[in-house]
Amino acid sequence: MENKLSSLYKAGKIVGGVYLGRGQEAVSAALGTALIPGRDIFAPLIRDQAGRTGFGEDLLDCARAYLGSALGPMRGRDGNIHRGRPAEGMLAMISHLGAAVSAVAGGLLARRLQGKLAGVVGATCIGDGATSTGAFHEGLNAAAVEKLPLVVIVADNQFAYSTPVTRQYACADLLDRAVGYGVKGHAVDGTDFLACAKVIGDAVRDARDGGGPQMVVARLLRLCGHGEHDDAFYVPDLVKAGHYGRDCLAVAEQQLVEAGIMSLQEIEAFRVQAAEEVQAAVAKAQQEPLPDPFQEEWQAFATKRLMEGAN
Amino acid sequence: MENKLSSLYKAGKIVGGVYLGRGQEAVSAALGTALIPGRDIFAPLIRDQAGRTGFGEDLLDCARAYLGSALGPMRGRDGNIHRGRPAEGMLAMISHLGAAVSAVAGGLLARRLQGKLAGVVGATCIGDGATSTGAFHEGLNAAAVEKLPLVVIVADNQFAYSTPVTRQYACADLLDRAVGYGVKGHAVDGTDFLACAKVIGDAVRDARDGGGPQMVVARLLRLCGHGEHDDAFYVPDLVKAGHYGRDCLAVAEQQLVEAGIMSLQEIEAFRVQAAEEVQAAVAKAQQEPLPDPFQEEWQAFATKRLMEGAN
Amino acid sequence: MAGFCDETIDGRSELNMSVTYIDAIHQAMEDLLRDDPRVFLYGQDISTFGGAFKATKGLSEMFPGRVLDSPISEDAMAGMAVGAALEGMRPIVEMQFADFSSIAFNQIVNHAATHFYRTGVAVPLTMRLPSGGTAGSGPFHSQSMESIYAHYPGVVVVTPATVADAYTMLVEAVNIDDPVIYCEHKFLYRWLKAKDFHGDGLSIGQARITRMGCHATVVAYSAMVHEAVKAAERLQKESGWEIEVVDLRSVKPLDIDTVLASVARTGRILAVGEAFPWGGVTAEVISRVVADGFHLLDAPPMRLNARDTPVPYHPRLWASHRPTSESICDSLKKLLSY
Amino acid sequence: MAGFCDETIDGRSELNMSVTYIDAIHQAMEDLLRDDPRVFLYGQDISTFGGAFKATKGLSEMFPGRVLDSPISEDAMAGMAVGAALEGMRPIVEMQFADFSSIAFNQIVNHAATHFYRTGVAVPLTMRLPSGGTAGSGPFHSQSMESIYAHYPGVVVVTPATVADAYTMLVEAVNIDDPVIYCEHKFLYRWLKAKDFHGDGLSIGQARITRMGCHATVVAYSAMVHEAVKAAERLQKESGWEIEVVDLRSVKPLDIDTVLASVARTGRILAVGEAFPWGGVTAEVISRVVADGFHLLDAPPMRLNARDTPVPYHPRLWASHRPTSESICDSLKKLLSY
Ligand SMILES: Cc1ncc(C[n+]2csc(CCOP(=O)(O)OP(=O)(O)O)c2C)c(N)n1
Ligand SMILES: Cc1ncc(C[n+]2csc(CCOP(=O)(O)OP(=O)(O)O)c2C)c(N)n1
Ligand SMILES: [Mg+2]
Ligand SMILES: [Mg+2]
Repeated sequence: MENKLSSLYKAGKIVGGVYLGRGQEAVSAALGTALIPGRDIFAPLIRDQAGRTGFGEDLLDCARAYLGSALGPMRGRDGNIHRGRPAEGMLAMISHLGAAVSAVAGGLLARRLQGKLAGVVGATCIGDGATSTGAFHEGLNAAAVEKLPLVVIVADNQFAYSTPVTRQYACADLLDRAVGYGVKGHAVDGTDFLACAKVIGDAVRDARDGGGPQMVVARLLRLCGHGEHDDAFYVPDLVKAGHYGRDCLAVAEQQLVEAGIMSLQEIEAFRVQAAEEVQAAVAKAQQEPLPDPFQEEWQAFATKRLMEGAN
Repeated sequence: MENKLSSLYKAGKIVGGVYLGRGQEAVSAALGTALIPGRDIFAPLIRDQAGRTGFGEDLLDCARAYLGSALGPMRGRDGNIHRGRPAEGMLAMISHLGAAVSAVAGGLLARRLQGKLAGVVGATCIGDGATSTGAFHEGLNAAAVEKLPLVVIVADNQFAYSTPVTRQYACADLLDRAVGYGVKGHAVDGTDFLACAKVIGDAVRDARDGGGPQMVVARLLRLCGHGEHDDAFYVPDLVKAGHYGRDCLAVAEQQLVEAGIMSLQEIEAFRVQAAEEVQAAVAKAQQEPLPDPFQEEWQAFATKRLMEGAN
Repeated sequence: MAGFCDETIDGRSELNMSVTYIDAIHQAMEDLLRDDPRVFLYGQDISTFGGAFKATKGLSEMFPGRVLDSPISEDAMAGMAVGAALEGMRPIVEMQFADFSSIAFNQIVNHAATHFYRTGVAVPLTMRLPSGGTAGSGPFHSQSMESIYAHYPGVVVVTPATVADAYTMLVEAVNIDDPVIYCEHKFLYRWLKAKDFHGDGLSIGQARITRMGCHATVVAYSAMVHEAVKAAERLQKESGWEIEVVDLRSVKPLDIDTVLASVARTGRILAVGEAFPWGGVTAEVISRVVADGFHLLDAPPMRLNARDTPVPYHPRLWASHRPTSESICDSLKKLLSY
Repeated sequence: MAGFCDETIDGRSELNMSVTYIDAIHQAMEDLLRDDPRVFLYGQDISTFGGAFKATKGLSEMFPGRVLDSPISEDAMAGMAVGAALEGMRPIVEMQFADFSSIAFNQIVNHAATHFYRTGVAVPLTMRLPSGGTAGSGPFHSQSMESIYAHYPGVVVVTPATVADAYTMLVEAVNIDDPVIYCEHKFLYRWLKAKDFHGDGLSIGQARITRMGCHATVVAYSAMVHEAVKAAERLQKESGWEIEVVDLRSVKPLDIDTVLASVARTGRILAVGEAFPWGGVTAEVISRVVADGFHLLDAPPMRLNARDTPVPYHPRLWASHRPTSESICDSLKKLLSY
């Protein structure tokens, strides 16, 4: 639980993001902390800073990716939200939405073939918009056929970039899709931190226990633009003022205090600690060398002897 | 109704097919005859000889395509089941399954933009296997968002080539997908001709009356191999002996006689007539010239001035 | 075809250079929508939001019901366009980035591109692909896919390099009966400026001599035309070399005649492209030139492409990944010294 | 690299020519499954049915649970392979036809191909693409997509032309850490026969001199190697010309050194490919040859590709669409008479 909080707060404080997870921290943190680093597979999406931290990502990875450090896993070759440590179970997303669903499923299939699937979960997050991709459909369906322990968290934040859900899907609720894939569906209010922890925790446990793929639909609102360049003028004031317009971080704070899990002082201490850790990571990354085109290998093959001119 | 019968029987008698519609004639004929040639848009699939005929396709088109005549719409450039007359509302399928769904939707969108959508329906058929394609998902979803009068007939014939539905989808019934797209679902026993005529007729009428996309799932069994090269050894005898193993043509015959719609003599007369028409088409196509590479234009652009060297 | 390059990039803009490359794209769509009831726009976030690059800004208000936001479904977007084109419309589809057209690949190359040959019925659709690299865009928002589409029979692939071409070629694309892949370069969107949209009357399939010269020919297209011109100017200033720059304008069809005529004058050719180095436009240009103009050459023909890795994210890497005026200069010096 | 072509096509088969090209593919998978627990197969209809071309026949019984039927979901098939490869497996994906890999295009070129460069973590998957034309297969069951994939950084693209290569290159492909597109030619499946699977020790990235000669070089790959050899034999018989035939074996990486060495001997080059004519392997070969071996050439280099239309369905049209030994002969005569 402290883990959850910590990731939650760190997420709220992270700097420099181009694509922010504002409004989605509760969902993301709940997922990240329900997963087991070193065992599970996790493919975060653009708004999953909280989940990354919860899954144990070093803040330095984030700072390095955003600041373009030559160190760190991406070495300036790919940036920010695309970062990952695939060898350690955290996939490095490509931009093409939906592509991660089958990749996580494939990772789980591998575990099954290796006889190492017991107690393992693979998870990925996806937006309302990305449910319209063929990749999402093919990936989830294939995972369902294989009955793999895949958890797909659909963050239905009412918009895909500027496109409202009325232009994205025609079903009453994305949860209605679960039955069509033969996967278990879970609904949750994405602004309610404790509910997220419970529902997503349940879904992850169901998958871990052999219940096959799980689909969680979290209802919420993106509390920022699509990217930092976007002022989200297209989000109606009425929507912002509605239930899902509330800040899940504030909700979480209140919930934790009311439940007696943490005091306001403890929360503030966490916040300060998280801010310091972020500062430290940023400061370190800032002093690191930038990528140097003359040092760069410019080599897309892992197999050295295949480099042109190598034979 | 006579129209329906005629197409049904012609379909049962067509020669030379590589991909046959055996077991699916009732579904296909019911659709083809529920559509209005010259007004509706129809994208038949590989097992839709009956539907094509019902939609008014000249048997000569079929004979020419199969026999490779240089005349006819495809001129030897593309063959058999890929034939079509897109300018007249019958699309010419590409092999890539699912691709027709969005194309039909696009045709309907065009009609809407032209103010000519009233009373129009677009229909396509798809197999259980092809529901696993991203193209199916994206196309149906986009059509649902636009509330287009699209009718998708899913012929769930229990196999995709050799792959049983247990390896194709994990939902209890493909009909469960309808709700996830926000489209109306209809179930029908695909071996029951009168039921097909009614249910598919209803779906087409619903779409025509502004009810938005419709999805009909017809349960049946492919009564032949995937193609003529395939003896379908993988279909268990028990399945063949089951309810869906019955021949929908025989069922239809019995239904028509019992209902007093046609007598056995009338049916036999139809059969003979259909066989004669098929014979005539085949005979004509056989005497026609084959495509000649030296006469061939070898030109993929419709715009003549873009031909290389033309400027 | 006289010299034609009274446009300018960033920093060198003059007062009367008031319209940009993206203005031209916007204006072309506005004019098309106004003049031709068959035209409509389909793409992600293109209505109220005006598109990721604001190319369609305001058009949904001006033409209600004809600028439609699509779901995130590139395959369906292209498929819908195929179906609409068959029913008499002239759809313009905006891909949010060229890179995402990989999802529409099948519909483009197998459905749209084959249709006329197979059936005799044309598929007049236009796909707008915001293409090419900009600093910090990384591997999935920087791609140049013209070579992929041009490989397939039945698609026209255009790569406007000037404000006027951005305008005229989009209008022309929509009026052509074939599917057109319109590769618009994101780097040029706001940096390339001109006085107006007036072109020089060339049509798709005709290359342009952007800059005349006699010592070597650079064949380029899209943003690389400007890098080539810069390189040519520098070489002229520095060492008096006169470099001719040919702007292909469309890479399919490819106007090899204009290229050959230029090589006949200069005897030397460098083909420059921003795409990946294996295959593609530069290979096609060079292999056609040597097939038909071998005797014209005084030196081995050269190519300059991006490097054979994904487009890197960091601006410092990116700047060394694609050809620039500097690397074009270097290549030209080698070519001239042969 | 000595001459190596003791294989034969249809009609000319001898008694001891008992293994076919598809047998080699089958045997390679059997051996891989037996020897390497990381290997598994995923594809449509590949288990009980044994695959559309029976390449995997019997393997699901021999290796229970390791030969899996997939849904009709090429994007997911490739994506699953990416994920499985990242978790230490060596997946072999069978596309039912190369043409359907267009659906997996994004996963291949943007996910698998970029992964090592972006993250430093390799994606060792193999995609089997039943490629190329056969009579009556038409526009969607005949395509040669090697040029499309080779354009992208990070994928290896191999195009075996012999029974032994079909075997050894598949084994090698699976053992390479990079994603490999294995283009197997459907025309060769049952018509190409050999005594056994034994190769000559070449590895991926090395071309082969299939037939030695001194008057001209034909560079080919896959089925076209056999058309080239036939053409060479005919020219030798008819007019005494000695044609050297180079089999590229892999089109990426491309062994341009072997090609250049051949051109150094012959002074003339014809590049032959079955794919569409714009861009592609032949363009890449020619433009590299002229860049590095311009001075070696006694005649303009030539290319011969399929025609610039979709692959036609009717056998009579198809036979004129792709290069054949006859059209290669014609081209060679032109090349030799320069
Ligand atoms: C296949 C594909 N098409 C288009 C895009 C461009 N794009 C990036 S994010 C985005 C909106 C995503 O919306 P949603 O899935 O709802 O996630 P959210 O941003 O709301 O979290 C779009 C269209 C993309 N990344 N991939
Ligand atoms: C995208 C794609 N992948 C693979 C194929 C090859 N293929 C042709 S028909 C078929 C089986 C189709 O099964 P289903 O959709 O159930 O239709 P049915 O044949 O049973 O009528 C397959 C795999 C294809 N045509 N398109
Ligand atoms: Mg969203
Ligand atoms: Mg089926």
